[in-house]
Amino acid sequence: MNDLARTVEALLFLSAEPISVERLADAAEVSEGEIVEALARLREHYAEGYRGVVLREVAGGFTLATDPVAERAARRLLARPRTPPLTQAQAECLAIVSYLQPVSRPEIARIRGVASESAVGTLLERGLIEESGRSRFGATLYRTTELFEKLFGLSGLDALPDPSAFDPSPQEEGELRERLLRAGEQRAG
Amino acid sequence: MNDLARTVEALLFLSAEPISVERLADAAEVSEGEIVEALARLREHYAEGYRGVVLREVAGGFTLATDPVAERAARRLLARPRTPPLTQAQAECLAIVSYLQPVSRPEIARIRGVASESAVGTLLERGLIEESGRSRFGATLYRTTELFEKLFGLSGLDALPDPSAFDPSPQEEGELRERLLRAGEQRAG
Amino acid sequence: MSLATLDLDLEVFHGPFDLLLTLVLREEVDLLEVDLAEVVLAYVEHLERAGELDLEAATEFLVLIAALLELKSRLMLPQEEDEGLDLEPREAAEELLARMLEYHRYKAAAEHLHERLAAEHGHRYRSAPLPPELRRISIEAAEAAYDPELLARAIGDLLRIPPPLDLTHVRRPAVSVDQRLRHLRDLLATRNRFSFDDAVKGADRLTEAVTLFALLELYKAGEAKWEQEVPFGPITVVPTQ
Repeated sequence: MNDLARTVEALLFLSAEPISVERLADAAEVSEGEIVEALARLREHYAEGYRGVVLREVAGGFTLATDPVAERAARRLLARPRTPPLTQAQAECLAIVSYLQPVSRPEIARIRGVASESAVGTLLERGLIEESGRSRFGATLYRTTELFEKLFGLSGLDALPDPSAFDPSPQEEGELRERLLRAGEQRAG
Repeated sequence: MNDLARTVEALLFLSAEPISVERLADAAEVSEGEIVEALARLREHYAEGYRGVVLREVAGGFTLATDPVAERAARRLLARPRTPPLTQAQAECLAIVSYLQPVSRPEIARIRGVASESAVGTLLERGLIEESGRSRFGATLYRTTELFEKLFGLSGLDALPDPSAFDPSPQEEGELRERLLRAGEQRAG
Repeated sequence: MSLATLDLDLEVFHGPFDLLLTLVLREEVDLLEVDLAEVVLAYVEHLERAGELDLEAATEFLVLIAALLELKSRLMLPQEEDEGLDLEPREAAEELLARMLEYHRYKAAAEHLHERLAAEHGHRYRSAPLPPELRRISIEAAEAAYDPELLARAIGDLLRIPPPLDLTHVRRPAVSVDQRLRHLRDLLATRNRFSFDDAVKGADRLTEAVTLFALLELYKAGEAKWEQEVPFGPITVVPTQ
C-alpha cells in the first residue's frame, strides 16, 4: 500500500459518514484520478470475505463498515450499553440538550461558559445524544436519543423532572433557555 | 486472517473505547488465549508503516487508530486538530494528578506553589481528568481518565515511568543540598 | 514569554534571571546582596512590556522567587535569634530542598507528558456512533442506569448566577490619618514630649496603626521625631526644633 492509499484508508476509518472522491482528493491534496487509483488498491486489501471490515461504495461516496461475520459478537459486546458515571461536564451538557433540544454546540458552550467539545463528543459516542439537523447559522443541532430515555428510565421527554425544585432563583423572569444563557454569560463575566 | 481475527477486527472498529482481552473473549465466545492469538494475527496485518490504520494497546485494552502518515489530510478533512497542546501549567497539573491520584487541588497548589484553578478546570473540561470523591477535609479529589491514557498512548497508568526517574541524580541533589547548607551557614560567619 | 528572556540590571548582577539563579545556587553571587524586590519589579515591567500575563511563566517565576525569598529571609536573620525559630538552618535548607526537588520532579514529569503527547501526534481514534442496526440492539438491551434527577440538578447549577462580591462587612476605617495627625499635633502643642503609648491609650489596633502612620507623616514633614532606647521599648515623641 502506498502512502496515498494509507491516507485514504485512515480518512475512511475516521469518518462516520461516506466520503466522496472529491472530498478525499481535497483532503489529501491530490487529483480525483489519484484517489480512484488509491481506492482500487484499498479494495484489494478489503476484499469481502477476508477482513472484518469491508470497503463499501454507497450513495455519497466510500465508507468502511463491519462484515456480517462479526454481527453475533458485536451484539454480545454491545448487549449491555456501558454506563460509567457521568462527569459534571457530561451531566451539564446532557441536561442542556435534554431540556432545550434541539440545541447547538455554541449554545451549550455559552450556557456552560466553557467549550464543551470533549463532553459532547463522549455523549455522542455513547449514543445519549445525536445530531438533529442544522441551525439557521449552520451549527449542528443536537437532541437526545431513545437510548437516553431508556438509560434514564424516562417514558418520554415530558417525563423529565421539573428543574424548578433545584432552581436557585425561582423569582427570575423568563424562559428556561433565556435564563440559562443569561446565567452563563454572567458566569463567563 | 481467520474468522476470529476478522471478528476481533470488526469489534475494535466498532467500539469507541479500547476493549480488554476479557471483553473480546466474552463477546466472541472464545477463550482469552484465542483472543491473544487473534490479536497477534491482526498485529501482523496492522504492522506500523504499512497501513493507514494501526493496532494499539492503550487504556487497558486494544483499539485501532490512524497512522501519522494521514495526519495532514485528516486535519483537512475533519477541520480540527487532534488535540490542542497542553500549556506548561496544565502539563504540570496533569503530571501531579497522574502520579498522585486521587489528589486534591490544594495539594496540587502546594506542590506547584501557585493556585491551579484554571489549569485544573481546563483539564476537566478536556476530559483528561475527572472528579473522584472527596478528601476527608472535603476537597474534591481528581484522577486521570481513560481518554488521558488514550491520547497519551499509555497502555495503563503503570506504563508511566517511575516518577523518581525525573529526580536529579543523587550527585546533583547532593550538590544542591551542599549549596543550600553552605548558604545557610555562611550568614553566621 | 519565558523566564530565560527576563533580563536583569541589578547592582550586583547584570544578565538573565536563569543565570542569576544558577549563580546564587553556585554561590558566585551572594544572595544577601541581591535586591529581590528589584527582581520582582523587573519581572513586572517585563510582563507589562509583553502586554499579557503568561500564567505558566508567571508560575515558574513565583515558585523560584518564593524559594529565593525564603532562603534570603533565613540568611538575614541574626544568629542569636536562631533559638527562636521553628526550624534550624539545616532543617530550613532541607525543607527548601525537599520542596524544590518535589516541584522539580513534577516539572520534569510534565515535560515527559509534553513529549508523549507530541509523539502521539497523528494517532487519531475513531469516534462514530454505532451503525443503525446495532444501535437498535443496545436500545433493546438498555436498562435504566441513571437518575433523571441529576439532569434537573445540573440545570439548577447552571441557573446559578454568582453573587456580586459582598463588601458590606468591610467597614470604612473609623479613623482617618487627618484625625490622628490633628491628635498628635495637639499633644505636641500641649505637652511638648509624650509617649506613643499615651497617644494611643485605649485605642483599637486600627487606630494604633493609623496613629503610627500619622507619626511617620509628621516626621516626613519635619514636625516631630522620636526616640526609642531599646527594641520594643517605649517610644517617646518630641518636636523637631
